[in-house]
Amino acid sequence: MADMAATPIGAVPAVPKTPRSAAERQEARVGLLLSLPAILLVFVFIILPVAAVITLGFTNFELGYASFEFVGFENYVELLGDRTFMQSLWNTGIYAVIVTPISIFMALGLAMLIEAEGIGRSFFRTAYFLPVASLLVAMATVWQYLFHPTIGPINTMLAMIGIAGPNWLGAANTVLYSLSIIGIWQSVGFNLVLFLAGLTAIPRELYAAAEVDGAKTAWDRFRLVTWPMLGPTTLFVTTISVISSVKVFETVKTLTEGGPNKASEVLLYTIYQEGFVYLRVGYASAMTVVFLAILVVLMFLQYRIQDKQVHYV
Amino acid sequence: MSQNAFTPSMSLGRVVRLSILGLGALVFLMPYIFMISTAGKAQSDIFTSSLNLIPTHWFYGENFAKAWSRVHMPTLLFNGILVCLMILVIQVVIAIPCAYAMAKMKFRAAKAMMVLIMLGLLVPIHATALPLYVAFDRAGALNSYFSLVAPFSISVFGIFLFLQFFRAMPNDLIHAARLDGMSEIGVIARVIVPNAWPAITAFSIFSVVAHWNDLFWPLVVVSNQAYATPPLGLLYFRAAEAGDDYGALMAATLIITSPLVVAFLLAQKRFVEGITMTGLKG
Amino acid sequence: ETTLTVHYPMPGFFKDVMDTISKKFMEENPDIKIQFANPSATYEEGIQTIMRQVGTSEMPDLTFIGLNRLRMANERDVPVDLGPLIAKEKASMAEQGFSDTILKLAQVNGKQVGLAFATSNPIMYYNADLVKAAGGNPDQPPKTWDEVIDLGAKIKALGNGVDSVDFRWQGDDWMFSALLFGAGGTMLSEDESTVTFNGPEGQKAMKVVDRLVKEAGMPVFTKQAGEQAFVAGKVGFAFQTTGALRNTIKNVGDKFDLRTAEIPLLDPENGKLPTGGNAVVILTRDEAKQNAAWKFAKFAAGPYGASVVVPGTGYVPNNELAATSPEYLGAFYEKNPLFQAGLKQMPRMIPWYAFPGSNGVRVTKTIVDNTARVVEQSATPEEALDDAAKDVKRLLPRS
Amino acid sequence: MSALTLTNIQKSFGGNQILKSVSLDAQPGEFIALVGPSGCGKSTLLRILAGLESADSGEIVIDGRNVSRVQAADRNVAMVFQSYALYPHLTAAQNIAVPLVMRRLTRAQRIPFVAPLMPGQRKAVAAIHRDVREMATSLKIDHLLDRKPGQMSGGQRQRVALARAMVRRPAVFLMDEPLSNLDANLRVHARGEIVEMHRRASVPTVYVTHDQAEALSMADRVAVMIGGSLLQLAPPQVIYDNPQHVEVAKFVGQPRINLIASRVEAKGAIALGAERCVLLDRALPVDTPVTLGIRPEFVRVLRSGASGLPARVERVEFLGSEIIAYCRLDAIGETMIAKVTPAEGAGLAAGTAVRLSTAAEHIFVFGADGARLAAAPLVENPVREAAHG
Amino acid sequence: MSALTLTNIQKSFGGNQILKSVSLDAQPGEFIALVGPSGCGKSTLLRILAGLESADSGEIVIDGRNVSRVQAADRNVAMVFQSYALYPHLTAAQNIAVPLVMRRLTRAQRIPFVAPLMPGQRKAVAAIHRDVREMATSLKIDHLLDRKPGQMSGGQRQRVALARAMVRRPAVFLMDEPLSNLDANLRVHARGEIVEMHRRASVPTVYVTHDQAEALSMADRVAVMIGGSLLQLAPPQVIYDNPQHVEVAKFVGQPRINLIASRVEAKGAIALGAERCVLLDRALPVDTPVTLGIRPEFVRVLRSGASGLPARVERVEFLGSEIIAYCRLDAIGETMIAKVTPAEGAGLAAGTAVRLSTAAEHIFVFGADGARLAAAPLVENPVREAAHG
Ligand SMILES: Nc1ncnc2c1ncn2[C@@H]1O[C@H](COP(=O)(O)OP(=O)(O)OP(=O)(O)O)[C@@H](O)[C@H]1O
Ligand SMILES: Nc1ncnc2c1ncn2[C@@H]1O[C@H](COP(=O)(O)OP(=O)(O)OP(=O)(O)O)[C@@H](O)[C@H]1O
Ligand SMILES: O=P(O)(O)OC[C@H](O)CO
Ligand SMILES: [Mg+2]
Ligand SMILES: [Mg+2]
Repeated sequence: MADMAATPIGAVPAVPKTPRSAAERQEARVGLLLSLPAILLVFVFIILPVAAVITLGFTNFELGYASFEFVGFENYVELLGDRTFMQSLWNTGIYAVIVTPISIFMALGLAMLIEAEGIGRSFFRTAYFLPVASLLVAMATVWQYLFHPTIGPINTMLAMIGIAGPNWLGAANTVLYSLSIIGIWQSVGFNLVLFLAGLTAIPRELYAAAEVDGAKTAWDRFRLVTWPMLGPTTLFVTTISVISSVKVFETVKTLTEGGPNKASEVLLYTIYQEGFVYLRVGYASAMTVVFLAILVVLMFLQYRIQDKQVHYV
Repeated sequence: MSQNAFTPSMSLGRVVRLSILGLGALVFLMPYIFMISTAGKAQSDIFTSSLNLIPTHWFYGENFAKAWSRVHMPTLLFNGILVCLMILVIQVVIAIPCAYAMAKMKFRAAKAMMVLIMLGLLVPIHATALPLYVAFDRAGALNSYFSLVAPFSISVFGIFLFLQFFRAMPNDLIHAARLDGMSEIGVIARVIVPNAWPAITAFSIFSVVAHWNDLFWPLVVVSNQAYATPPLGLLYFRAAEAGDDYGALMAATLIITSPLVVAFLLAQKRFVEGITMTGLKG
Repeated sequence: ETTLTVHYPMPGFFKDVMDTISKKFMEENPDIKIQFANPSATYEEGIQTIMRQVGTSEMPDLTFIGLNRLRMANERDVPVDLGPLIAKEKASMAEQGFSDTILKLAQVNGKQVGLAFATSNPIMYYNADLVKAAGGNPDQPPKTWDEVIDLGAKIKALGNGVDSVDFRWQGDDWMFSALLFGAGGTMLSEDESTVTFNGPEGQKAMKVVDRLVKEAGMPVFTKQAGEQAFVAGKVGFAFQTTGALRNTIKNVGDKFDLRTAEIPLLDPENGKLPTGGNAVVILTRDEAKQNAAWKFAKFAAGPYGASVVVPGTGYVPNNELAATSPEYLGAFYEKNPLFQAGLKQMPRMIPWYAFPGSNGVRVTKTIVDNTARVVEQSATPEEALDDAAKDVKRLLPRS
Repeated sequence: MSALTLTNIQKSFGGNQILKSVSLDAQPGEFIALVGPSGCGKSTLLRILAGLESADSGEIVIDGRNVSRVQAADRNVAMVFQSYALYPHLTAAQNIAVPLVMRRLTRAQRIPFVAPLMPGQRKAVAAIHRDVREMATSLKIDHLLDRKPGQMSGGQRQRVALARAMVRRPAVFLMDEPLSNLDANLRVHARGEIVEMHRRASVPTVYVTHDQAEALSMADRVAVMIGGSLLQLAPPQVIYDNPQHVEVAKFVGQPRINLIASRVEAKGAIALGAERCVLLDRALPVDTPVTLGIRPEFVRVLRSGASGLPARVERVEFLGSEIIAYCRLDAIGETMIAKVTPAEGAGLAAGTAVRLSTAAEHIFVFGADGARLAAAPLVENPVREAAHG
Repeated sequence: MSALTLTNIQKSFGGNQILKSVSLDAQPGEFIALVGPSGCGKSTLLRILAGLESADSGEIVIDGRNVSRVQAADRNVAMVFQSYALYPHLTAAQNIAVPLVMRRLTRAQRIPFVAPLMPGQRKAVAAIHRDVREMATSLKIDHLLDRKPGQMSGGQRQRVALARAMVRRPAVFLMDEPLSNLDANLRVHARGEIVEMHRRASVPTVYVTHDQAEALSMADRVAVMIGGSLLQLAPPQVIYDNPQHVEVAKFVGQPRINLIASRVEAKGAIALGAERCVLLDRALPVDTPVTLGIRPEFVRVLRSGASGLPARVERVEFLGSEIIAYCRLDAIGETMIAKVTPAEGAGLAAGTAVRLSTAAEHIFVFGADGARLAAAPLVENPVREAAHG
């Protein structure tokens, strides 16, 4: 059995083929076993409760009453004519449209400045991250004061340069923008850290190549290298940002309670209000279902659009 | 951005850059500056028409003493640490094997898992709080560490993060471990975890920050003060009708926030590394 | 030994009060132990916590419910009827200061659902320094809304970021009630079948809000913003609950000369005022516990409780004995003139109106939202009231 | 008895057949090099052998035991990976100890903190320490034992990986391009070390590489795999001097063998350029296309004279001890590569007109299917003389 | 006039002097290979040349213009990076177009969407398209123009990188180990392509590599850099046949040159083993330590006879067209490497006793500082005969 052990090309002996080898089945079994706890927990703490919410959406259940009835799509029909709900849908949209892009681009800009700067990196990183770690219950008070129309530092400073500051949280036409500012303040740090990580992963050689290729200004290099190379990071950041801005709740609850005159009603707050204050759990559940459906569609669209443009291999 | 070879050490660009960063940091820290300043003021000093950050009367002692005595701070901090730690440990212990299996093993459920994870990312706890509350009540589990921890035992975000990280780990390393005689659990415990510290740190920061500050869920499931978490404790300084006890509130906030800041400062280097290696990078 | 779990809202106000009362109570009743559940930040959060907990093992034995939410709680059959318990000791109840008027504050459709614990009425706070600067006499505070508006306009004219008035219309319909009841109006008709708050009294009431904005330049404050501006010395008059008095005093310190006075009434003769505050409600269905709970309820709502609540907060006594007896608060009022405004208004207090049906809370929200339109000047008082009436009509139970 | 036998191993990935019935055997202590171009399935075969991948069909027998259904951890094979796959968080000593720890200690004996209390643990651990140190000494890495992989150079890492694989005396030793991450000088050096180590351990070894120089210089037998099939398995000299397939000839040898298309003429004679030079043992129909293969070192470059194929130098590569001349044949326009000594090549430059010749016994003939055709120099024919020039 | 002149370039990184006053010049159209071991500063020098790094001192003149203070983007140098540094999000065509777009279009003409409205934009873009296609055709990558780098093989990427660098006809062409990511076969092939391309473009080129075979085969002149100093700059043959420094001799040549320690004897004679063989041109004090260098291809392996240094074969490597024998000298215990043809090496095996000899004219002598010492074969001496065997 020496040198001609090699079988001729193409000669395929008829060996019975095992359907899916034992080893593969073993691997599949172990894989499933390892993810089983996670699957179970997802089921118990996410799938089941969501199913319960969907079911409740078809009932007239109210907190405090022992029994409830199934009412079919009545809640959904009511939703269609609910001005508050429509208003809060609109407000949430506006809020997300403001907060998402600004917090992303601001974070990107800051990340690039920090990355370019040798000193104080960890200071800046911490300073901008701090809002992420803030306790909103307490911070609400602070923002309330900062935004105070007459004695607040912001308007006081504006007054010093001769500008009459707006009634930030008090007026219907500014309240959403003021909440957006807080939203941006809260999320920039989170995005910033993600971008910083993304930036460090860009190969230095690409910048060298860009310089040699004649990209003279920082802007040229940004367009040629930074922005496209950050694609996947941006996709991730956008996903997280959209989700979290659509989920805005705590600032509204603690600062404006949806007011004045519904000018800052947002989806999650409306749901909360219906479910926990008006105690109409059935109706709130129907709203929740709509809310989740919107999120799912948004995410699906976003991935469809962005994913292709972002991964280059 | 590559450092241009011809810029002297303190160029105009650098001055501009530093000023933007510094100014930005100041703006971002403004609420905190106000908070620190308020924590040192007497109640009547806080809302005045003049902007002074330095307290006229040095009230730090009083406010911190109040923050400390009005609520049982040690209990709050202990509960906060215990709950966050339990959540973190369970999340990591559950998420790592799952992410490992999804990243490195072939099995059919993996695709479906991915969809579940994306869905899981979208569902806020606010949406499912009520069914969960009812379930916990039926199980007689309200007012317990269990009820505070259980809903967060699964972190889809964590699975997502670890998944990206593990995908980047070389297959050969795992093959070598198998050849060396390790079981899959052995591979996870002896190879994956020791090399996933940056990712674990990154995830820990996100997880701890979120749960340390969470007010919503503890409010739902905890009525017994023995299980109160730090944000619940803060409620004692708030009066909806006519102004909070601001000085004490800020002092309490400082006490409660500082462990997080310290933790972040300690972990931030690994934190950034962690995300760098999770494939979220460019 | 019995252990009672007690839940209460707004710990910022009530923590110290509750601690003092429970300590004293346990001293007097060594066989009963009081333990507190986690308090809730607001009345709303308090009631939703209770609603959630009804029927669960977590339900506390006693709670404190905002007076305007008693009706809603009762509809869900949450509170224990205290009628039989009162009937048993009818005589001694009056002796302890629980007059019929006071018992009425916590009755729903004739059922005694609780005992009023802390009661309030709306008063006028003012900044004597600003009044003086604007040419007014701080010792002769305005008695009518016209005077308020007049002086307010002058204060506003002082400039330097000074505002005239902070009328606390946000949150609920309480302050609107103050104007409406003050004009002799009612929310609904006697039989609760028609909306009446848009009648002539209501129009007059809303007109005041409109004029405060138009003529006195009242800005659109959020609740906290108004509070902060007033204590900073930047607002001339603040109209809100007397319950906020203690905190306001603390927040003002010696920045300016804080004074209080009775709130102007559109109908000085027959005008009434809504009663704010909360009542202690027994939740436990356990007989043995109910007895202990009843003891505690009486103690908290009784003269001793009042003597702790009043100085600690600013609420008016919910107990006639406490108000008059030197043993309790007699001397206190003499030494603290700021607290007297609320006391003087006590005879005008009527229950804070609670709407029937399951949409009660939403009704109040509707009224607030429409008031907001007037304050923002995006609707005339008539429009706002009519819209509110229309909406409220829909929200009332169809009979 | 063979130490290792693979029989008819097949493997497909999603419809693509990557391994087409591969059979192979190794004698005890034999060193087999598995070579082939990138993507031909070498790693796949090795991974199937190790149990890291499962074959669709076929059988694997190690030391007389059929291990086809046995999982990787139980096969007692050791493997050195291209990337070394050292555990980055462990020191060299700990890395080397892993396979021993996993095999010799019970589960209880491995629990941190508690383990030392287990009976027999101390002794077992001491034995492991001893074996690790011994292994390290023999590979001259005992001074590195406390370093982590991040603190070692490529060559040092490679030695630690070897040590980890060797320390447990496996039944079969597999290496997947262990030298490809090293730089040229280090590679030559490491080659010697591996051969040396193999000689001492004398464990049957399958060594995957795509560097033919490595395969030729190290192996007892070389297996050439192309496109999922094993084309030839033979000692290095046989592979080089007697390739059985045109792909084998093409793959082995640097610079690459010259291949010239030709056709069978009358009586099985075949011409190179205009001159007939070899005669097939078994006559094929006239005009059957064939390919002639001539290794560059057998191409002689003549500056003058009339014999040989006329050509023009296109490019000359100086490599120090030798010179490679790329010459275009005037007649057929194909490039012939010649490898000559500096002395022979002195003065050659692009554009020089030359004549190329070779000895007919150095010409290989391959059929249209690539298989080698037996042939003999056309001795009786004057053409041969001419070719000698 | 030189096309490129570097004068006394110095560079330190945090106290470490990486470049110690390097000077170098290139004639128009010249191809200079810069070789040296890893970490010797090759890339640093290249980056300084490109303007990506600034020198601490020294001057750079390109085409008569002093560019020492000019930004990279304005130097008109092109560079091919080791990792190719292609923009992963752009297609091959777009990658190649970048340098043209950056140079030929104004800022306004580059704004997305608006650009087509700018005057002259269409024409400029069309010209760029044309140039890109032309370049691609000449490098045979026109079929890849629509692919992104992720969809290309290493060799294809490398050609795109070349095209990007070449397309704008730079004043100087810099390449930093462009072939090191390719596998052996592809590397040899790509070598030819680069040389070919260079010949056509005839732009002065500095080519960094640590592979001496590449340097010798491709360059007009080779610059050997060791530890931040340029030790020799000369044509390949000179570098190989006449190294001026022991490090140069060591770095160039595969297998590595044999170095044997020796001492100066009376009258400047030097012995190899027991036999004196060369005579220094300039006599040094007796006992001065020197090093003798003998290239493996000049070591002759004798199976019998009494002359030559007795040695024992330790290991034999078969490389197809040649055989490398590692032999340990009996007398001094050092290893000598011999490179012989298969015919000469037939029958050599580990353990064989042999005698090694060399012609004295192939012996280099280096002083203690590494510098080459001029020496001549000891002709009058019988030793030489003996050495000749
Ligand atoms: N898990 C897999 N799924 C699909 N195709 C695969 C998989 N693993 C390998 N292949 C394919 O099988 C073929 C053989 O791969 P293999 O890694 O065995 O090649 P190789 O000979 O080791 O090549 P190299 O020299 O580049 O390492 C390749 O075409 C590869 O793309
Ligand atoms: N930015 C830097 N900071 C500090 N040291 C550096 C820097 N760049 C290079 N060096 C050091 O300078 C020395 C020369 O580096 P260089 O990259 O020029 O080497 P090289 O010859 O190109 O090596 P290789 O063949 O490995 O690419 C190295 O020791 C390196 O560590
Ligand atoms: O604080 P109270 O109980 O007086 O409540 C009064 C109203 O809620 C004020 O809007
Ligand atoms: Mg491979
Ligand atoms: Mg380099």
